[in-house]
Amino acid sequence: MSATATPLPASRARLGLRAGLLVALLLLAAMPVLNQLPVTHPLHVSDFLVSITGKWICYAILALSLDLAWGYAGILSLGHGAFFALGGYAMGMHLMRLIGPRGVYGHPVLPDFMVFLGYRELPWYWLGFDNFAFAMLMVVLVPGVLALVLGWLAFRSRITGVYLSIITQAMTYALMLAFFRNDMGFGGNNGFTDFKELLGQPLNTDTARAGLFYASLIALAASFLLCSRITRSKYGRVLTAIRDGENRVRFLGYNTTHHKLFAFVLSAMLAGVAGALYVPQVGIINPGEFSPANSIEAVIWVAVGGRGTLVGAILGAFSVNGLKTWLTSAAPDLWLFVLGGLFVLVTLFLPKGLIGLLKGRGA
Amino acid sequence: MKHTLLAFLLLLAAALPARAQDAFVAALPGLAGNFNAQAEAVDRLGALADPRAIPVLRALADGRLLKLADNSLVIRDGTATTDVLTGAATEAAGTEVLRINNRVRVALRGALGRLQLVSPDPAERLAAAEAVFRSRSADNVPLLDAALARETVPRIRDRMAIALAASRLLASDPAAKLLGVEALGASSSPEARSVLLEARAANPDILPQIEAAVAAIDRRLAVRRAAETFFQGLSLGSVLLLAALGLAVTFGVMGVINMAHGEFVMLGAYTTFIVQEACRGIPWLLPWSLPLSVPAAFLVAAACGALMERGLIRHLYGRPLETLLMTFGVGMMIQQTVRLVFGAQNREVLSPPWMQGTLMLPFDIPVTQNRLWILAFSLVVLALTVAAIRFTRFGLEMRAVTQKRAIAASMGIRTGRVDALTFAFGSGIAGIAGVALSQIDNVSPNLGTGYIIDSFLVVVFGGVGSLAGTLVGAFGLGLVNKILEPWAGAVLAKVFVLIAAMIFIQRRPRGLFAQKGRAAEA
Amino acid sequence: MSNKPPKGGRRLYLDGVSVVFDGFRALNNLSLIVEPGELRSVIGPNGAGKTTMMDVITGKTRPTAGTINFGEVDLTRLDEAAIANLGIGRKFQKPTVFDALTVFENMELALKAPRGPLACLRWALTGEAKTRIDSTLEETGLLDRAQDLAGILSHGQRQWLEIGMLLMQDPELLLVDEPVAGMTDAETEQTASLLVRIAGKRSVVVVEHDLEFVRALGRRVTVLHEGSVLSEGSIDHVQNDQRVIEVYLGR
Amino acid sequence: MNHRMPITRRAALASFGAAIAAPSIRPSFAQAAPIRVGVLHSLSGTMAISETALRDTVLMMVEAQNAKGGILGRRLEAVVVDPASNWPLFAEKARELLAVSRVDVTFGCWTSVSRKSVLPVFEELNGLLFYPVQYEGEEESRNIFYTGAAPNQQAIPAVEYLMSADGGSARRIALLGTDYVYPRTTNRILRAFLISKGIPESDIMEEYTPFGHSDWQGIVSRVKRFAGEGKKTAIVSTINGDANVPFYRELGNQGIKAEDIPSVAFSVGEEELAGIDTRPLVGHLAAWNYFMSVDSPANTAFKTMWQAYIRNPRRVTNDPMEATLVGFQMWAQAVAQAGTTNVDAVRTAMYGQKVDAPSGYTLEMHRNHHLSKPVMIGEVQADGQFNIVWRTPGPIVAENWSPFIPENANRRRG
Repeated sequence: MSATATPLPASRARLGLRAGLLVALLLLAAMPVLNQLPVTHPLHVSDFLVSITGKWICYAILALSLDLAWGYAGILSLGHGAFFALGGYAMGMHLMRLIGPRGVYGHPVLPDFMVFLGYRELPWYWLGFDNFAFAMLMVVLVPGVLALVLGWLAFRSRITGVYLSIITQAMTYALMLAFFRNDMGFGGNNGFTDFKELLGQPLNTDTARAGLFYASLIALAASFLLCSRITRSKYGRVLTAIRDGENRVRFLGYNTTHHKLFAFVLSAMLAGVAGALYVPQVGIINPGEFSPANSIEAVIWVAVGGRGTLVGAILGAFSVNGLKTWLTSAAPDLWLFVLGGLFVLVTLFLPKGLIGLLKGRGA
Repeated sequence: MKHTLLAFLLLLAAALPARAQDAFVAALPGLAGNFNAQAEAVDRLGALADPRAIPVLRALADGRLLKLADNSLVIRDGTATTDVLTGAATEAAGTEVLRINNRVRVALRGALGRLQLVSPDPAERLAAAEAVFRSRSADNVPLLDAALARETVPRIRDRMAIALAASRLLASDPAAKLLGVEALGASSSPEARSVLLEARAANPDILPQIEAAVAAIDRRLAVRRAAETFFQGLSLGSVLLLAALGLAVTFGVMGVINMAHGEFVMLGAYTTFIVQEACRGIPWLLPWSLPLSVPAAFLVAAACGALMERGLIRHLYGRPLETLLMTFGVGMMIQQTVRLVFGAQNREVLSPPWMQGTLMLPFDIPVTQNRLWILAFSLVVLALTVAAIRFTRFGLEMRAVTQKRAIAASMGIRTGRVDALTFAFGSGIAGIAGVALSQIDNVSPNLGTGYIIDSFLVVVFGGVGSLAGTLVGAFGLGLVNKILEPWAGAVLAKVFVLIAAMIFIQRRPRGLFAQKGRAAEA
Repeated sequence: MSNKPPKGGRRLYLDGVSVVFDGFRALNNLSLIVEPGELRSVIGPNGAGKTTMMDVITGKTRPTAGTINFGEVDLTRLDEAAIANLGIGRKFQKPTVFDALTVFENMELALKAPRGPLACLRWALTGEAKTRIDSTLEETGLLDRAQDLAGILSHGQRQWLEIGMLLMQDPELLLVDEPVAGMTDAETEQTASLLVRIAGKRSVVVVEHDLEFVRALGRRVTVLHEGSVLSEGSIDHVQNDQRVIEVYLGR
Repeated sequence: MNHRMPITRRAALASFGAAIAAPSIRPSFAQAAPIRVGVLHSLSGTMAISETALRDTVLMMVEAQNAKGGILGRRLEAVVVDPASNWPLFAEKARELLAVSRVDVTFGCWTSVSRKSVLPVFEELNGLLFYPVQYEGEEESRNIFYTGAAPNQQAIPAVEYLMSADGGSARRIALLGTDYVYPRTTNRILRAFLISKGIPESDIMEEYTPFGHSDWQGIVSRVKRFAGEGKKTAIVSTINGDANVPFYRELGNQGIKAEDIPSVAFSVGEEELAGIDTRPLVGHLAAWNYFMSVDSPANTAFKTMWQAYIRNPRRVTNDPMEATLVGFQMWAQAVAQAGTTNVDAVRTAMYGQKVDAPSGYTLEMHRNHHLSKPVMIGEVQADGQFNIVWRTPGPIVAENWSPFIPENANRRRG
């Protein structure tokens, strides 16, 4: 990068982590292939594991985006789930439009929920979503614009720390209530389900699943490279400086509002991409995604993995969600204790998260 | 009381011709028939003016009228049963409770109303006037005329007059009708308005008079409606205030973000439930279980708060965001514990009689008793909180520690103890809020979740560290919400309030009652 | 108003500036002129308004009343970043450097260069910039610590780093708040000579408690008291001013 | 909180077995692998309040069936997961049940959205889901059997009752609901129905609130005002679970008596009433296909078995629990008849399956995957139970595609 690339004390550990990450990526990439092996084969990977891993990859992208905002720029957003959900809704709208006349009521344009709620025509904000490129643009644009407006208002007024967190939480809460309304034209509580196809490919085939899996994996790798490029540039150092002493950075002549806004908007857009990839894989998007608890959970992934390190964010997303999937089946009555206890223990004893633990061992 | 009633009944009975007494006997079997027959029988009994009908009809209304195997009817009173006709004690074996439906209930109300219009008990007469008004019929005119002439209590006279006017509207005499319209138009009750509107179709000839009367009532009702909305806003505000007050202490004064705050509220509500169950064994104590719950809930929540502060939060001072995440985890655990111990179902917390029903304020403004109590309660809790902070040694130490910890410590204040007490105090207030919320919301493990975001918003909106700000913030948000609700709907009103609060905070980041100066910037 | 600024330099001009916090007047009708290239010391007892004066000049605090101009530019309309980019640098009383970054990175951050997010993202360290940073590190005696995290520096080193960062901004006017607090005598001497060297090319305002240090600077001194100017002139002049002796020196 | 029962669980289970069906065979469970029964109900989050009882019902039925010797000589094994009231998690857990746990049948879901979320999974992996809650209809998946009511089995008869002389001859209707698809669709159907009965649009009020709404002051006073326009008014409530307690409290406190403005609810059962003091609410109505107060031998057995299983003599039963029980019994019969747990074979065997339900009627599964069900109207009693004041003479066949939604005419078949 530059002549001053910092040889940190724990750099060997960091190198080890990078290598580990690469191996993990390759292993992940192999999953859909191993899925094609016969069920009896010892290396066979089940459909369930592939599909759930695809979901976790999307969570990992969300965690990365949150880490960029929180871990590096110090913006603790408790509303990142909202950007994720908005990206998901944009994708969902595209998928709904693609159903076309294959809906239950055979209406050429209107999605089923509009038909039985008595809509006569498509609301204006649904126009254009039948076009893939337009929908993908909206996936990043809508979260980006929301982040721009909210961030501009907040950063300009120098709302930081806890106050900012509460405002972002109120934002996602307000959006949740709004999207629950059936009159909004987004299907209310039921949201969107029963998607048929994407890019001409039926969604319930192995090919489509593998395609989405690889798309998510590529998006994760790209996000990682992007974030890593950002955090290692001088801009990344400005963000770190803002996190640790925003006032001081201002006196150095940096307009911190612009810097934070840039990071926040970028982060929101990444979250939107994660949401867009998530929706076709889980097959549903509904206002529950806006619930404040979801956003807090995402923050917790980052905290558990280790904020301020990109690998940590990814690690956190995979480990917490893996634990949750396992526990909701293995100990349905007790999983909240385990998960809640984990958050308590991590914040108390592992302020640098799992990654801190690994690094500590490596150094 | 009992004696006068008895004497009065005997007097009434003696005055009746024998024919009516036979009619009483003849009407009885209908009560055991189907709902149709029941309603008819009730109507007939109500028209008889036979005092023996009163206990029978009351028993039917309360589900205490039983049918024996031989089709004779008996009334159950506690454990004793008496025969309707003979008044003799009977065996209750092989009996079947006579069930009624709404249609019979409507008939019963009318019949009992007619029978009780001349009761010696003013409360009964008032209820009767109300009932007769609701089951209006032209036949009631002479009855009401007579009752009105005897009546001396002004409030009952007013109700009887309206009932009379409403009944006159059904009479065939046009002059009487106009009299009725005029009297109804002079009242300010929505029921009178409803009666007038209903009469429009049947009386095209006096339509202008009816319309004028309705318009007159409408003018008076508009004021009342505004007052009602205002009260509803205050009431919502008082709920927000209660929920936010504890947070104003833990977050506002100490700067601790406690996401488990809602769970402390929930623990308060469950404490109320436990106290109530404990009081069930002692009947005279049961109505007082709610006031008893207040200190209990405070102690339970405060103990949990102190435990959490000493065990967990104090290790994270100066790291508010970590505190936020940790307390979220604690909240999850508290919620699941309660769910496993008490079950996921709602728990029933009874309202004491003095918190039920509606109270009429001057100008006929109806306010529900429970909400009025909660409003008053929230202000008392606020006053006590202010007093505790301003006027007690503990409050002094608390302010000292939060402002200049090191200096306070050097003056011999045990800051750790003060921290624990302050947090316990804030949590205790949350517990008290739970007692109040048990009266209007579900007592379920999820109780607290619904209030946490609103509470934070109220505290930030009002200005962190300012109890006056919390007060104004809570009532302000409550009022705006209720004013918006009629035209925006409940959901959008809430969304608008959230957005408005967010924008407001961005304009004035320190809230309504900002703490100014260099201290605030530290 | 006869003193014309020398070419290229701008004059700092405060007139009738007041700042009121909750009824407390931190600055009370303060007027002050710092000529281009001048080295000015500002002294005064605690609460005299020294730091608040710095705050209003750098945009941290908005004045309740009064004018603050830097050359032709009205500073009261600008925010901190814009004022800094105008060429007014500030060193804080408590050294605030970025602990999570290395000494070199701290300097790089302060180096005069485009400040926008995209510019920072595209930024690549050129030889020229590196030379400038290295020479300033040399000047501040931090060259051998360039790759260490700023968080592990000693107090004195942090002060020097902060001064170094100030120099990297290449400001026209330096506001230096208690630069020698916690320094050894030798360091204090070094600092004084550094500031004297800087002045002339740039204007410097030094806020200080340490009268010996002020004497070592040996230039014009302004005494603040209760938010306004009590006395102004040479160090000997103010030290003999009866009012100054009463409120400050006499105690 | 548990109250010990004088009757032991085993005794109650045995008596239930005797009352309901076949003679008890001593379970031997040879080497055959167990039949796996998935339970997909939220045990945490907002829906836990309603769904935990259904989990317990399924577990009870599994235990009872095993006490009777299982099915086809195979033991039943319940696989319980917690989808935590989180809809994407429902889909994930459904996939896990089908693909990893390889369950033969699943009992689960409460909200429509959870069913919509798992539906594609069940269709893709050809699973079998029994859905036990009344819903808005407009659905018919070959992989789901709907054992709750369709709108014509609950909403329309209830409104007809309100408009009858016995129900108070209502001519003005306030439709109050939680803002989601079930109330929206049901109210759309009801609106069309009311208009077909000659009620003008101006006499219908429709208002929606968010989930868990707790401040009903404004809406209840608006209903009062709406009722004050000179016509007999009734409330039709599609308010969802949690919001009902504050709603009824407000109704009681504002003095709205059933004699003045009766209300009929479609989502309020014995479980919901357990959290409310019902004395001020006597006379308000609910429409269901089963009430705990039904007097039938099957119901007595059901109640005894349930209260013994849950070890609480005061625990109530409700309609979705009965629907779960009926679904379970039908599935058990269908498996026995098909001689296999193969989904396609069981599906075919399900059609025409009959069960003597606790509601006192014989219910039949039709080819539209819905049950024929009786409709009952119950009045709230002071003890939290319902007094049945009206019921259909026999079970009604479900119209899951409502004739009151005109778009259903264009529906694609199959």
